[in-house]
Amino acid sequence: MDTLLNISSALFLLIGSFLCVSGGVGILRFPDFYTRMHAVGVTETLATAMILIGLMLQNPDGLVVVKLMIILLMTLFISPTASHALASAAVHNNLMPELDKKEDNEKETSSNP
Amino acid sequence: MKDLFAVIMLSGIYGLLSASFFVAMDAVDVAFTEASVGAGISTLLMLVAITMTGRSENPTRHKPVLALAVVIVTGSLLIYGTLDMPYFGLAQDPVHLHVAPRYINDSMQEVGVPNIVTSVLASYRAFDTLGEVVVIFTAGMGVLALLSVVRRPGDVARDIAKINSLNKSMHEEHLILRIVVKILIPFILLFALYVQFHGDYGPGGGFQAGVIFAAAIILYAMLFGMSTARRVINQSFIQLFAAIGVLLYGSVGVISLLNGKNFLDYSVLSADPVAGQHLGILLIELGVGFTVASVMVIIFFNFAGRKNDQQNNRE
Amino acid sequence: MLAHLPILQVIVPLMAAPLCLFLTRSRLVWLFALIVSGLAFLISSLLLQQVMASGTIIYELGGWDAPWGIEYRIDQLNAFLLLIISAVSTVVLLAAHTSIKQEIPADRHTLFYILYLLSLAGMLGIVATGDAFNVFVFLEITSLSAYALIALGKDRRALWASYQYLIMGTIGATFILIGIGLMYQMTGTLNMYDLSQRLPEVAHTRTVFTAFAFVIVGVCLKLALFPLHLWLPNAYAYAPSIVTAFFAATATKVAVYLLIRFTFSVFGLSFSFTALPLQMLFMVLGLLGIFAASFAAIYQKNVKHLFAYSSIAQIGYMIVGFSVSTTAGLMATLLHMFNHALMKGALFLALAAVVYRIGSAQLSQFNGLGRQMPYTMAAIVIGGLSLIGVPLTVGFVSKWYLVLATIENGWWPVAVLILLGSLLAIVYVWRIVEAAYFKPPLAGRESIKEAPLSLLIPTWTLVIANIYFGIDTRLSVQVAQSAAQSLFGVSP
Amino acid sequence: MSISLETMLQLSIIMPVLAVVGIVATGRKPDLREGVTISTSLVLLYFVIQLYQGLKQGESISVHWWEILPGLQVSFNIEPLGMIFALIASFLWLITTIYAIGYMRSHEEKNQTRFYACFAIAIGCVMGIAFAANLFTLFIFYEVLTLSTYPLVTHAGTKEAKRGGRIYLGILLSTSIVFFLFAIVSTWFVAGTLDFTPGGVFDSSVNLTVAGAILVLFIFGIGKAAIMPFHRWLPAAMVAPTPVSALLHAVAVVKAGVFTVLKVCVLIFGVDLLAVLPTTQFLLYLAGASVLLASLVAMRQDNLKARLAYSTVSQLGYVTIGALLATSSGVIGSSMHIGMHAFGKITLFFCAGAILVAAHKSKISEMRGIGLQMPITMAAFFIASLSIIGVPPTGGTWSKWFLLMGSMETEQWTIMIILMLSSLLNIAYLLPIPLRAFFSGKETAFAGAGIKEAPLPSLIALCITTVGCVILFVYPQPLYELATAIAATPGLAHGE
Amino acid sequence: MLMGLYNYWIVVVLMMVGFYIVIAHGNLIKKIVGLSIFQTSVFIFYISMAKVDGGTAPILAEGISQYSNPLPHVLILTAIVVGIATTALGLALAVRIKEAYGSIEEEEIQKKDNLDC
Repeated sequence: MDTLLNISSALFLLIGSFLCVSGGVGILRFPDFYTRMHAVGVTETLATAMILIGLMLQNPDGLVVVKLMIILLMTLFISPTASHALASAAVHNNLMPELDKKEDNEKETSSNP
Repeated sequence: MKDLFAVIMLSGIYGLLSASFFVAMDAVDVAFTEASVGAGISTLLMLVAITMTGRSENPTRHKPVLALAVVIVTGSLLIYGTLDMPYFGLAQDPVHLHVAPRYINDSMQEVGVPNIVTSVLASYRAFDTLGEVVVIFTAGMGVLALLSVVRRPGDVARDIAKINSLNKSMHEEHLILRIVVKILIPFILLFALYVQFHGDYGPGGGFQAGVIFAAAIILYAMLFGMSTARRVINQSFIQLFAAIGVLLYGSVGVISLLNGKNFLDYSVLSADPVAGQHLGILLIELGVGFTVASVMVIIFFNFAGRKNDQQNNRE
Repeated sequence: MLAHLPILQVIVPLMAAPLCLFLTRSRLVWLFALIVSGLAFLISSLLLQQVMASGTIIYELGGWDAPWGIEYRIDQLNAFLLLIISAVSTVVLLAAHTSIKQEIPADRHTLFYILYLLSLAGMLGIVATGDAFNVFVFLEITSLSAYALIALGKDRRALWASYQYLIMGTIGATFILIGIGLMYQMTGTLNMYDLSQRLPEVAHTRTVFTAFAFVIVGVCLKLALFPLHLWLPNAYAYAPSIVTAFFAATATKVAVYLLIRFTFSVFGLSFSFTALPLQMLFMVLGLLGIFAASFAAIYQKNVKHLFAYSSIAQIGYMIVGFSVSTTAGLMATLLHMFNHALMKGALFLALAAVVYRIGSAQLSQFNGLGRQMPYTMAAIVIGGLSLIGVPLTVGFVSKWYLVLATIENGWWPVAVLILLGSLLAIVYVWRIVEAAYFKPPLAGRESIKEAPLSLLIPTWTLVIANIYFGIDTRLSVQVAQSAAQSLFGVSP
Repeated sequence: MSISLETMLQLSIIMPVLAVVGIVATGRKPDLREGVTISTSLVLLYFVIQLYQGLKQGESISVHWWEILPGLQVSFNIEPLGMIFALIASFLWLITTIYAIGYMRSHEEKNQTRFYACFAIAIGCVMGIAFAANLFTLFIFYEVLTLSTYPLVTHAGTKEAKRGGRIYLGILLSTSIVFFLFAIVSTWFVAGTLDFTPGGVFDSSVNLTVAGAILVLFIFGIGKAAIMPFHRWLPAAMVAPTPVSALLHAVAVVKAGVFTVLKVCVLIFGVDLLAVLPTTQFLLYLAGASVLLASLVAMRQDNLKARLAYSTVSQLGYVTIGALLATSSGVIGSSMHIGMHAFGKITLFFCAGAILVAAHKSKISEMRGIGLQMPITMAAFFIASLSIIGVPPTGGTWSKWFLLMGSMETEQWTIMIILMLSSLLNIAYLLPIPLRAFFSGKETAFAGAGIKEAPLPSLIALCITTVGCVILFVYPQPLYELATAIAATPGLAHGE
Repeated sequence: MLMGLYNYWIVVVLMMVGFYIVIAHGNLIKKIVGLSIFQTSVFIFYISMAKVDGGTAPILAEGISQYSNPLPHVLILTAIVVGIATTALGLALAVRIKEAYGSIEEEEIQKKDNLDC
């Protein structure tokens, strides 16, 4: 029984760490602010959830699991709000996302040849 | 790094990294405090400060060679000093042989608290912690002396007027944040109380609890505006609360003084000495929690209050 | 209660500070602070008697014995310092109420008294404690309250001076923290007495040498020894006069005490004077301090700057006395600490009276004050004379022992330099006297009348103390002698 | 009255200082204030004479006040040298007060209360110096004397007064702190005690170079003795009103300096050690040089008071030479010279003051033919200058006589020549003034119109001191006995 | 040899970085950041002193024999609080200086000061 638990927790931990790494790479590679924030969003929610579940499976009994559960609940609450706050602050400081600019200048070039 | 905002963010990350470093070095209590105080409050205060003092830093024209020289000299003296140091992590360093063994072996019998750091912090070297609480209290009073804005009688009225006008505009802008925060704050306060009373068994204690408690209030003040926060948390009461914390700590010592024992000797607090230690530690942790929470709140309210004052003067 | 005197000495002002918040009117807070300071003075005099009668008093805090818990170890040296600090603070507090009315906005008065009591408690804590880390904690309490107090000054430059003091002070305190850490690493204990037992075995290691260097540099920064004194003149000049009076008379003395405590009690005499060429280093720095600071004092336009620079010069005297490293030399330093506290206390309180009446301490404003404020100017003249070291004043006593110590040690050129140094004191004291007594009063200044009694009484108590202890030196000489001998391990 | 001599000794020091309280209290009413000063000086004189009688019967009177530093007490005792100085000072205090009343009233000087108060303090210090039993007490009163005379010197409060005061205090305080204090501390360190002991305090084993260095420090340290490099404060103090310069020159300050030099040489070093010290010769030549140079400078001074000041510098050189000759007759000569010079110089100053008050003239060139209008003053001036020069009918002869004897005994021919030469110079710069005043030609007749004699109290004081000069010649016994008593101390066994 | 003291050299490097920032940079806020780095590195020095190989956090639990040394942890708890107190006061001063002088650059403040006196 515990070998199954070990395998699954190892699996979860692996996935969680892979997501973290991809998030990190994402931050470096993505061009502008919003895409980077997306990468952070991924690690913030999914990766931590995976790691936490993996940890829970390590020793399923006892108080530790309850604590981890609360932590999981909290992160699920906090990280999306955090990224939302980040995005709204960016918009507030009128940092326009990269994407629109490309379409606009195509429109401009086409509208005034 | 010309942009101070980036500098402060990086210093916050540096604080968090050092907290994680402390965890790796088995210093869990310190990591907890470093994370909450070093990474949390100091970054917050710096951010509030730069909103008032400007974000950019004009470049330094001259290359400070003298400073470099002084730094290199001090550095080399330090490196010279490290050559004879006992190696890192060896069990028979003098540090672990002289005073520490008694704490590790006897603290369970003498103080009866599993978390040795709390037992040393609150009982063996309780006077240090008293000094520290007074340091925090001094910082609070210092910031009050520097930044406190004279509360003219008209302020309260102006606050109420502000709340109604501000509420509408703030509402749509921070809708999501306000809702989430409304849900979160009780949990944060609960967690603060948990940390406060859990100090004996795991990492935690008065400082961390106080900071978390203050963080909750600061979060509320940031999102619901200073005027509502000021009406919820009355300023002069908070100052008294800080004083009560220090006095609570001191009076625990004075009680043991009155009962004939030396200052801060808890064994006198109840019939059985170990139970006395428990009670004593609980009380002084509470005192510490009060003072730290109220001083952090005082500091933030004064910083933010100063910003409002500047805006009102500008209008 | 008598057994608990050492801890009461620190706890009374410490607990009184938060209590001030509960009192409303500033006059009530002032009275409360005055009573507390008076109580501290009473306790320190009782302590001194106890120590002189029964030798060192040891008081374990929390009931835990020495290296595990924190202990207070009061010997002649501590008791002497405690007496100086609490006496000066009581007298300065007497004058505080009227003086801060002019210089600090009304809503800050309660905060002023709280910070004042905290810095008093901090200083008493530093001097009384026998634990190295505890020194750092109380050092921080004093410094933090000092930064805030200095920043209360009216002039905007007080803020900048306080900021510089904060940066230099924190660097100094952190150096001391590094030093204590290194010492702890090599010996495993924080208690000073325990350190002095365990350091000799590891004394040859480079780490202990670095620890010694860092602690000395940290303390010298706090001491405002010559090269590291840049923060002192501005901090003392732009702070409120009462704050300057209090810190000029006590803060530097506490730092000198720390220097003596670390070199003699913790590192031990033999190590301190062989590891670093401390004797030569301090003698040169002391003399440089005397001459450079005195020259600077001569050319100052602001009288507070003038006396701040003269404080640096007087600290130079103490360090030269310290560098002689004989019982007589140390006794001269201890005596000069006591005497300098009286001198500077009197001078700066008199300045507070002048600032109360004129609003500024510029030398040009002093014209014709001799007739308009006779008592205040008389106090400044007597304080100046005792600064120079004229007989029947307290300055003469310390100058006598300083010269005697240097001659006994065979350093007669140093003795000559010390005496030349006090010549410079004549020049800058006489600039004030000539401005006050010979120049006619400025145009709009005819209506100045004498300072109020509440400022004059404290000033003149210190002036009379200046003269009294210049005549009846039994107390100061006896205590200084026994302290010096106990530090040198000579049975008194 | 049954007051024991000890209390009398203490009272003689405390009384002038108490008088200050009386003077300040009666500040408003000048007559009452002058009454207090005169009565105190009379009582003081009475005490000093009683003490003198006590000394003559050979009683040793000494008093200990309290111990300032362990091993250093403030204590007093009576010995012949101190007695001479005290006698002169107390007597002349009375005379100067009488003179000052006349001078101050007619010259309408402002804040006279401060003048009399500081004067009384100065006299108190002089008594303290005279009766000091050890160098430490002497140093205390020496410093207080400097400080109490500073307000007198800067009495006028004008710019020149400030500059004069600055030089006065600068030199006196700096020499006393740098040299004198250093010398005292080294004596205390080398000899172990500071008490004045006949025959010297240094035991025979002291190495000579150190003792010599200490001697040099002492001589330079005692700025009040106005030895050449440190004499500039004396002419600078001329800015003060005449009674003050009279006080400075004849009664207190200068006499204290010279008295200290003598006391140090006789009672700290002891005459036989002095003779053998390497630096004594050099100091002798220095004193000789200051005598000659000061007289030369005095000749060129047109302002009467400046001339008298430089003459004082040279006269003080005499006493220092006497002290350093290290023979009994040398010591006798110098101690007598203290008395003679006091009376002679004070009379000259009184005359200068009288001329200033009556004729408002201070330049010597303007004083031609003034003798016709002010016969008494100029006659007094003449007699006093005779005493300074050392011509028979006046007391000055005795001291010059013994000084010459002393220099001959020790075969100091150069010193003897210097003494003779300077007497000649004295004549050159002193006698022309009275002669020109009486026997000048006709062209000055109109200049003196409308000048009448000086005010009465000044005149009385003037005559008393002139008579004093003459008496000292006719009846020098008390002074001589005291002087020989000093010389008779064991140190001088080989003397006569 | 190298590995044994590696920790302390890192601490020294951090210390010197913080020290350099405090001395070299003119901006007041940057000085305070430098100060906090300087102090944090001292904390790391104390904690790395306390670590014992194979020891766990100083919380008594059955079955564990080797604990790290709790004393430096207590000291550092105090030092952190002292650090934050100094930072708070420094920032308050910086804000007041900005209000009074209008700038938080050392040169400008110095210039304005020289103008005044």
